[in-house]
Amino acid sequence: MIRLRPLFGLAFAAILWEAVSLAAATPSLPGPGAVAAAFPGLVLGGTLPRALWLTLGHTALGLGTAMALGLPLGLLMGRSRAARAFLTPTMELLRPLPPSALIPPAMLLAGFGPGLYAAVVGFAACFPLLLAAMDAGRAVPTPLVDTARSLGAGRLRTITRVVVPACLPGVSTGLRMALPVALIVTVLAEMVGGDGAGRLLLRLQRTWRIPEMYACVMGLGLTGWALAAALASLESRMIFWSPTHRRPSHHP
Amino acid sequence: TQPLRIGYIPIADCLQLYVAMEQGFFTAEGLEVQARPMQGGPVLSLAVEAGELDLGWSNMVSLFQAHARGFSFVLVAPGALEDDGEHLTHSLLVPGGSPLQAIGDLAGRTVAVNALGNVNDLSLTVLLAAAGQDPQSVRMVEVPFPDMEAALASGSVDAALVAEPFLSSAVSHGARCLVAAPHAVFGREFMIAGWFATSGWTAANPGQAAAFCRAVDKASAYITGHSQDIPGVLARHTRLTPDMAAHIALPAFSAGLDQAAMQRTIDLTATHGFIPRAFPTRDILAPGFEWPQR
Amino acid sequence: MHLTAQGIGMDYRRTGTAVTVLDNISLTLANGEFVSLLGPSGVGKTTLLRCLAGLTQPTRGCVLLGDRPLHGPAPGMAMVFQDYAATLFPWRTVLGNVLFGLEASGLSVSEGRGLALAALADVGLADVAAHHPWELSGGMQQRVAMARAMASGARLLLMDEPFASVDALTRVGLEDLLLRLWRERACSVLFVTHDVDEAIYLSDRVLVLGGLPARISGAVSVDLPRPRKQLSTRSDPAFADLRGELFALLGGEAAE
Amino acid sequence: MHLTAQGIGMDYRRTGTAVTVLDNISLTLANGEFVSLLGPSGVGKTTLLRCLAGLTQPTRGCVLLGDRPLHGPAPGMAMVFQDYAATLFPWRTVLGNVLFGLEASGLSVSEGRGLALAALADVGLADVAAHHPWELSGGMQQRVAMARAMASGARLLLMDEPFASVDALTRVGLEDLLLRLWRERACSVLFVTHDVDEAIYLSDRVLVLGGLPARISGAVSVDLPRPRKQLSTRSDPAFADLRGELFALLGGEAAE
Amino acid sequence: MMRLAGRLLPLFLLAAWEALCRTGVIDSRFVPAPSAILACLAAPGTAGDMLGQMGLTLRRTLLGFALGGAAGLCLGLACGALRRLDETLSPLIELLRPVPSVAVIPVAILFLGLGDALNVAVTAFACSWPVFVAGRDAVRAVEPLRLDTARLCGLTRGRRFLAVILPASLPGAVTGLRTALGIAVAVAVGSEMAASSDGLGHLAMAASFSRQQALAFAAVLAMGLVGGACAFGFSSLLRLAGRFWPGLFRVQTRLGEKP
Ligand SMILES: Nc1ncnc2c1ncn2[C@@H]1O[C@H](COP(=O)(O)OP(=O)(O)OP(=O)(O)O)[C@@H](O)[C@H]1O
Ligand SMILES: Nc1ncnc2c1ncn2[C@@H]1O[C@H](COP(=O)(O)OP(=O)(O)OP(=O)(O)O)[C@@H](O)[C@H]1O
Ligand SMILES: [Mg+2]
Ligand SMILES: [Mg+2]
Repeated sequence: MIRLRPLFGLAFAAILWEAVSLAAATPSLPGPGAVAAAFPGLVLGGTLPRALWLTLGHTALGLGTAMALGLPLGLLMGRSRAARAFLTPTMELLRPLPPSALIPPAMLLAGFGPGLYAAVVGFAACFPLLLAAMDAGRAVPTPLVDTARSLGAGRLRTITRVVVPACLPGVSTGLRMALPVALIVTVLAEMVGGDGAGRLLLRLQRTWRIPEMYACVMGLGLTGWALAAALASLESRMIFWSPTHRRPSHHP
Repeated sequence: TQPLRIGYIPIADCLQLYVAMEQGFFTAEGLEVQARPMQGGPVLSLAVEAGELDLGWSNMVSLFQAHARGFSFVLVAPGALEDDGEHLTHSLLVPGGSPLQAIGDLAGRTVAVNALGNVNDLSLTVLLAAAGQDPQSVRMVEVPFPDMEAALASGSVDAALVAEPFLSSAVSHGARCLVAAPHAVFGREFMIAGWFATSGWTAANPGQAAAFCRAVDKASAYITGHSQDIPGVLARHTRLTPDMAAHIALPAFSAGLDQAAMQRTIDLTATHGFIPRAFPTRDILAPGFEWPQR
Repeated sequence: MHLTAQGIGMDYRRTGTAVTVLDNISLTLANGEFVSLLGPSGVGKTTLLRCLAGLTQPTRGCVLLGDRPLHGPAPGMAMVFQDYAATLFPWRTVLGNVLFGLEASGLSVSEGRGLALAALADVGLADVAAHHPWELSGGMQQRVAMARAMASGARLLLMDEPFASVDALTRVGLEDLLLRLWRERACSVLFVTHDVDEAIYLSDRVLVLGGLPARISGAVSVDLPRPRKQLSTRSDPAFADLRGELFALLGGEAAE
Repeated sequence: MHLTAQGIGMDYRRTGTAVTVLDNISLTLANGEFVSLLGPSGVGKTTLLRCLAGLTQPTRGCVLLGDRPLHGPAPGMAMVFQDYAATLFPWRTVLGNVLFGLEASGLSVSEGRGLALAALADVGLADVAAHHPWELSGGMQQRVAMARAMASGARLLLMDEPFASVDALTRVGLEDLLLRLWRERACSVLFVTHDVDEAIYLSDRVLVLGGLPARISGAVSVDLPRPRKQLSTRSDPAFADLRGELFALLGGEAAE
Repeated sequence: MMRLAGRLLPLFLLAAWEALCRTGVIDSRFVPAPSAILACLAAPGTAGDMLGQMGLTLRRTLLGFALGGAAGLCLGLACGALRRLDETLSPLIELLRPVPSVAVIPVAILFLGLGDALNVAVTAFACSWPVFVAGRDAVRAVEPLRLDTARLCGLTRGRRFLAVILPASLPGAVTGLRTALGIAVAVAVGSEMAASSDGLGHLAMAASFSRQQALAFAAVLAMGLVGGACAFGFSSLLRLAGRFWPGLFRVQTRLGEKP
């Protein structure tokens, strides 16, 4: 009964879409039927799966770069007032730069290889992660750090054994925000980089294969959904202990 | 009455429009014109399809593809012509020190074109096939014309199909022509682009369509006769500086249409899988038009 | 090992100007003694305890552990905080939490486990060693914190309102547990609380902190017999007298 | 207006199976009476109180307010929770919070303000009416919550461990404040607590809740004279006897 | 001390960029030096033109943000408050969320034409999602005791929504709006690059097509300025609102939580 309701929503949207496309009567807005019919051609030949696979790789690369850069920096800024004061102005100046404007210089400096994705996606996804890590770093409960210190833990131990795990929930929130950003910017970069779903999307649009283009868009939507779900499951495994993930207690 | 809304891309290839406006050829035909600069072909074509624009400018291969995919676009007036002589505006370049010597060496390399699936993409595909290479073995990436020289210089791409005005600049900075006239695969003289509308619009406005065509033809004739005025026109309508405008190579413009050459291009488009199957040239010409043979 | 504070003073910088929170506080915690520190909220009890634990450097004066001045947390001392939920590491099991205090000490893994399990057994939590702290009730969590402090081999326990957040019935049990551990392990305890009854019930001596900046405004010796019993000790007339005396020292506003 | 519970039972669904938390509980709160409900953590005190307040519908049995069965929160009843921080609205001033209880009553604005200010004056907070709750200490916040309950004209106050989270010294003051308000306004109070001493000090009658599912396992009348005084009442020998009796009823584990 | 150093860091980075260009490590034909960018702005009329384009982009950004933010917020609050609506819509929304805005442009052209409406709609589409999610989660996280309190005070369902849920979810919604504002600038510029005849996005494209790299970079910097101005304006507005209604953006707390 409850399971039916989501389907109901999707069905309603599909009917609305079909009605609008019938009313518009133009090849530039195919209905859901035409788009669904375009799916097998894209999927069976392996075109769409291959493109999405590449896109996944690029997203992972960009997200990895963003994490490698943003998390330590964010943690540092969260834990050290001096680092925060030092780096905040530069960060605030860089943050509003639109990632798409970064593509041409990145293309020049990094070429069309993985470097392009690392640079552009990494830049775009870096800020949500950095900010989340910074907030998480600032919010590490003082008693936790004090306890570690009073139990004889040195600086390094306190950071690796206490601060880092305590930041994980906040960081994972940041990761959840960064994921759709990374995916969208990856697609943008792929339109230039000539790989993956971005290029497929562009090519389909350029060659006027509009139903296939929308099928590709829907494939991207499904990918984003699957990624979010995968992240959620990973999260519930990694930070099972955070208040939002705790299983009901087995003890009084 | 509403003015005629014409979409164009502010580059040298749309020269006919600038001249026709400046010389009053549209007014003389009783047309009131509202020209709208657009960023790129796809958006322009979508706007024509949506009825936002009455007429638009497009490269021919894209037009063929749109037609083949169910868009009812028809050609209303001829546009820029390229030949491998004086009016050579596109070349395939490699960096000065590149080891590449012939088109066949491109297998496995990265090549920049300005847009996927358009006339430049097709010409490279045809060239590669002719050289016995699988076109799929070359990685075509979409790089805007202005960034191509930098992409070549930085080694981001191994070759680039560059157009004017960037062509002259790149060559003067040391780039070398791998294929001087890639468009020659379509014939010695080749119509790169043209002016189009939806068949619905031409059927409803046959008089305006014909008048537009006449004005464009007059402009073509004017361009051929007044080459000294052209740099000034370009500087006023594009973002080219007068100096640059004076030095670039320009395509040719003329009235009429070589229907046999166009059919050959359509067939090539189909042969290389850019459209599912070929169609007769007549299908893409606005009905009721007398197209003089070139 | 006795702990001595000599003329401790502490200033905090608040919106630019320095506020003196503690002024010239001297106290001694003798070996095996149980001393309570009583004072209203915000008077500076936590600040003082943090200075004594070496977590904060006092602005003036010094803290001696034995004869050595204290700079930073020292082995042999452990602190238990009020906010037990915030001091247990939620990503570690109960055993892992207790082991944390031993990991820095360079013991072998099996030795460490042995000590930790013994400490857990001492507080009656041997069978939840594999659980996570948040699966336990508040009272059990506070017992984990106590076991951790004990397992680290501390001879000197600083406790900052450890039982303020557990319910009154559980608190009764924890108080008795603490007294038992203190007796068995022969350690010294400095116990911060708001609760007059609790301070009397537990301590050998109650110090009252008051004023701004805070000073030690009174000290009361508790001569009630040990071992103490919840019902009989609290209904001892001497208990009522001590309660009256401490209420008066606290300013009397709450008293009659 | 008296409140009656008749054979209340409550089941919670936990991982599929129903767990009976309350079973066949009957009680009456007479007009003007002060009754405490004492029980260990997790026994079901909050559940019972929510049923009595009309916030939760019991699975079995019924609640009567006067002679009418209760379906949903009723005017004339108010509830005060332990977690004062979560029940005050941080975006409203103290006055706005107190006015919140009057919003549904259809009073004019000036009448409402008058009532609210009177209630605030009653709890001694007239001069922080324009502040925000988060600018106040915990004890003051709980007093705001009490003023809100009082201002709404409630004749029947349900309080769920209202003083468990304030420090012990503040609690003493709040207890006396509550007794004063109760006497002046002649309302009835049902007071949930863990604290045996607090229950005795405040109440006319103490009900003990125990077992799983919870039932009323005992009721003790408190015949200590009123008005009560913190020091003298608590050192009354009758107080110690009551304490012993209640500890025994609670299961004795905590007692000697 | 660090604060000052922090303010100087961007200048230092600019100087490094300039030096790299001067020494030829970076080919200044493709990536112009900061000084060249400044010089290009100093050309007569350019700075004024740039300001005009910034204004256009800013207007589209703000309009798109306002529309998308309002739509996302309403839908998010509704989905947070009404479980059934949420269950009905959530799969659809999860599918739409990762759709890149380039895929929206064709549909937008079809229904909205080529005017500002196109840029505004694409911007609104992209920035409605973070607000939606933040609004929905904020409503879900409203402290149940607060709702109980309102019920005890006799408030009806509708009044509870207005008097408790709405203000309580404000801080969460504001966080979503802040994220959306950043996205709005990027998407507005992107849509101008694809389909517009003015604005900073168009300027950047047009400038690079006419081989005016310095102007193109100046346009990109102007985008950064517009984004920074938006973020700054938003924070100032919040601060101002916070001064008029202290506690409005106070994150709700439970006992023992630090605000
Ligand atoms: N880091 C700090 N910076 C500035 N002022 C502080 C700081 N820590 C504490 N204070 C101030 O010092 C005073 C004493 O604080 P402290 O926490 O020691 O009191 P306390 O007696 O432990 O109170 P409580 O019983 O509520 O725990 C308070 O007025 C507090 O506001
Ligand atoms: N919504 C619920 N769903 C399932 N079980 C619940 C729910 N609320 C309470 N319980 C369970 O019902 C029992 C009684 O809970 P309740 O909160 O009434 O106890 P309590 O006596 O108020 O405890 P405390 O003194 O800790 O406040 C507990 O075992 C609790 O786990
Ligand atoms: Mg303290
Ligand atoms: Mg309860």
